[in-house]
Amino acid sequence: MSSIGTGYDLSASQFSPDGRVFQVEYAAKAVENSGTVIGLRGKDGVVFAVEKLVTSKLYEPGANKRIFHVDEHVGMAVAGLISDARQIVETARSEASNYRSQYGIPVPLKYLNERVSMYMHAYTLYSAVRPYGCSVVMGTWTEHDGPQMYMLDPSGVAFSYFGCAVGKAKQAAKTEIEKLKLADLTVKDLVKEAARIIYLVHDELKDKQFELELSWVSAATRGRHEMVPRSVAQDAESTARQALADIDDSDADDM
Amino acid sequence: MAFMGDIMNPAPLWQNGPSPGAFYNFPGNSSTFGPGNHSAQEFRAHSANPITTTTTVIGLKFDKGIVIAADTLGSYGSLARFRDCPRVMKVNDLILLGSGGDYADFQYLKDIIEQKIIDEKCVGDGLLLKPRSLYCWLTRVLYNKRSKMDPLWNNYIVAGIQDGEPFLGAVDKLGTAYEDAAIATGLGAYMATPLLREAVDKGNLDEETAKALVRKCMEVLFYRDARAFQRYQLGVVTAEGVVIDDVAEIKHDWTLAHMIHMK
Amino acid sequence: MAASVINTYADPSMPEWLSAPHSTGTSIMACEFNGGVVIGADSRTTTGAYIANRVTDKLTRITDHIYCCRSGSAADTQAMADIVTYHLNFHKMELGEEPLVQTAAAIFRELCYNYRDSLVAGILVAGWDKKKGGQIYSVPIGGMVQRQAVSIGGSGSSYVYGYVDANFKPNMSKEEAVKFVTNTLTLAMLRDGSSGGVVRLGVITESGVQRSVVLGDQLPKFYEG
Amino acid sequence: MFRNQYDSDVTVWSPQGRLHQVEYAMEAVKLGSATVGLKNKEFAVLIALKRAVSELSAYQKKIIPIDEHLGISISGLTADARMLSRFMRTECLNHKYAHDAPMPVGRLIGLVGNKMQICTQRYDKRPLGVGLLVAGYDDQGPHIYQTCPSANFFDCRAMAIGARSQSARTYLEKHLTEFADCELQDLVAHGLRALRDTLPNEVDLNNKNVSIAIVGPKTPLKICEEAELSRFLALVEGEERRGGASLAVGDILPDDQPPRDRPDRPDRPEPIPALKEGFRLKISDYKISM
Repeated sequence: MSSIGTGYDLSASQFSPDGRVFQVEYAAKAVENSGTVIGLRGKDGVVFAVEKLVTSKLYEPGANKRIFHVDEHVGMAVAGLISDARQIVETARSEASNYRSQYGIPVPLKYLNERVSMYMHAYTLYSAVRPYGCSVVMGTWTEHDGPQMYMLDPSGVAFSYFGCAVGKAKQAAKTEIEKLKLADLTVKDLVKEAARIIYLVHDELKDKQFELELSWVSAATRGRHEMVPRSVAQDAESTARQALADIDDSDADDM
Repeated sequence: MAFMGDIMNPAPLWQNGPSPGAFYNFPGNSSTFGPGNHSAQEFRAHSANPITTTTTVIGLKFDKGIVIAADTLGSYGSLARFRDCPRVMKVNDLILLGSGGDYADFQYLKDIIEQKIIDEKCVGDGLLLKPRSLYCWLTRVLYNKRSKMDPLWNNYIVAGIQDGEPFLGAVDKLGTAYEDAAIATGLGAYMATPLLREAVDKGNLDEETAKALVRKCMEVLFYRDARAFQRYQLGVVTAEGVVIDDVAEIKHDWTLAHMIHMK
Repeated sequence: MAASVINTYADPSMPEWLSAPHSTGTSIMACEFNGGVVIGADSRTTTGAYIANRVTDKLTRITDHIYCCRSGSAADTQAMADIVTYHLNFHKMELGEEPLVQTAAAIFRELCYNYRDSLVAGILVAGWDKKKGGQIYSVPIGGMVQRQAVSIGGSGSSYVYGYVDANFKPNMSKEEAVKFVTNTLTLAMLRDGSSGGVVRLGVITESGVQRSVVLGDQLPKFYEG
Repeated sequence: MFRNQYDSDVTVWSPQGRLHQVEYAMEAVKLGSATVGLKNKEFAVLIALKRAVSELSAYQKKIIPIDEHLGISISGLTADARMLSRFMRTECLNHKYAHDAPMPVGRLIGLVGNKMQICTQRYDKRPLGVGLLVAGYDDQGPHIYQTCPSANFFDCRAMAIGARSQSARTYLEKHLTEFADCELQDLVAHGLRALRDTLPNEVDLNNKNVSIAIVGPKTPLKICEEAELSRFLALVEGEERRGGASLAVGDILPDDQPPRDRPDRPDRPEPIPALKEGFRLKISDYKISM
């Protein structure tokens, strides 16, 4: 980044001479420092997995979550500054709630995504505020439209995905996701894959402790976004650990 | 028309204190605290009467829970217009809510309560709204609305399990609230309450007896309330959760007619 | 001005029928059948006893697949239909697909409920969408909403509840439904002085709407003794 | 003037994706004296070390009662804490007015977090320079929460914040498994030991410079007064102390902040809590902290 220090990168309301808005790019950096978040959209639903880095033993295990419910049928996994992300969650919740009260039906994800992206984008336009330091992934499943998933950037840009990853190890995670035949997999399979990927991309040297958070929304949950039940999650985690151990073994053999 | 501003903005409860309902962001409140700046133009003649109405709702406490019942008729004056107006509502695993009176107002409040429950599920801390909390909240909402001369034209019965114990309370359109072991609104207050109280006073009501008694009351009301209907909902809340039965039909008995000698 | 409104309600010497809510001079109906819905209405608009328009169209387009049958004040219901149309067009743009009938009904309900003390409007929202097929929602004065398989409204409806209850069958064919609606409206128009003229019809299916009219002299004949 | 060009406003992201103003606000928490919070299966306890600004002043209050079921202990800018406590009190009262039940602790903290976030994102505001430990009791049992100026908050089993609180955290981590099942007395004793570890060798806890708050089932928040304080203090009196305060002040990082070096501040003295009777520091030593 050659423009660092030239003074064109101090405000979201200022372009650099080569046409970039650096403040937005810097905000995206904050996201890249966070634990990895992946979203997988399969045949019958969407699965979220989060590598929640635990910075102190004193925290209550399982608390301080990074996966949120936005409405009964919509889940949101977040990467980046958690306090910023909570505002996005709040915004999404009130959008979903307003839609329900106005139209009497659950908000379509497409519409919700549009509204939340607009909100995030608004924070990239003015010098008086800073862009949000978080990316969020939203997912749902409905009888009519099947599974859907969107990922939103600090820039306010959002795309629909089959599989997406964001955070520290997004590159490695993406490579793994690309190997999956997502359209053929059910959420039951996806939970295992998601757990495996998170365990695989976790950097034990840099970040010691982490908790795996898993949630899904699918035909089997009747379109409700839920945390993956403990037994299923534990199953997926032990499979993931086993897979990791196998890789280590084979590495050792190669030597 | 200065006096109308006063109607819209009730006077503070004490000097420089809050006005009724200023504490909390209740539905139908403007979000601002204290006296607002409503102009006279904003004033509307508020609901002078209910339109599509429903009649009695009954609630009865038994040893381990509460049973409540209400028929499904929405009357338009004396016209039996809508025959499928369910008004016994599951709020969550702890609460059943029954409503009588204006059906549009009930639908309005039902949407808000449902959103309240969704909000709570979204928080995801596993805490459930308790019946006493809903009862209190309803009292505030109804009292607030009536203070703005725009009452919700309903009677509500809140039934539920509060910290393991059965809870039964009623709130009317003015925000008057009371708890009792047996509650019936509308014409039922005159005809069902005595039957229910009699059973309550005897004590030791179990679920089956309570249900049978409530069914009996629905039958009596069907005979004697001109706005009653033969199809009704019956719901039970216990520590095990909330069950609302499929719409049941009253079996009427007209053999009494033979007692009258026809000339 | 507002004071007079209050006094209407406060004055105990006023006869009740003056201040009572009323749907003025209309017979409207909507009925589900196996491929969609049939909607129908009479065509009379009255000012007191005078017929201001004898060929009114009370079936109003909201979107290509959603119509409403209007009863009550013409000004109120026209304004509401325009507002809902605006809303749904906007919503369609945002959503990129056809709005649901339920959505239309929810907006009508919202208007009806929030302004229940100033609007005189009883509306049937009927249409077809790909989620639930043909649907009818009744939004009467007071602002409630109820889905119904068959629904009637307006002052004429009071005379034909019995006919509807006796003759409605679920899953009728289109022809049966059209005949049923025409008969019902004819009967209502015969007994309600504020309804009359022609029967205007609309058949809404997946392929859109098909409008037709049965002229006053071609209506089915019933006992007129 | 500035340490770098990206640390002037809270609305400016650094090229590394950091918010320096927020990080500096986090430093303010370390200027306050230490406070410890911990819980067993039934009770949540706050223990705070109080300072007196001068010989003529009273000891600064560290624990603020919010509601019958909830209290906070503060470290950092007291005035900012007062603003937050007022907000929390209002929310608790409103909740009680509308729902006839005490505000669930976690939900209150959620509101506080969202309120604090607003001022980390606007040019015309600054982050609140205060950290809170919240002890509360609700239907789900006792809670200890920690809130930060970054608007982040954590549900904790035990926690310590404030000057030299790392030593206390070390103690808490070491004994973490014992807390859940121990008696209330022992819990308080653990808290006192943790707090004592933040003190320099020549200073000890006494019933003037310690505050204890307890909340639990059928136990409305109680802030212990002198007699009871002395009883608790007696629990740990005369024990051998673990090598005094370590000088490490490194605070825990929120997990969404990149690792960074501890900002060195040779120009700023470590704030030292009020000392034993008859020995106080000069006011000038305190000009930066509260």
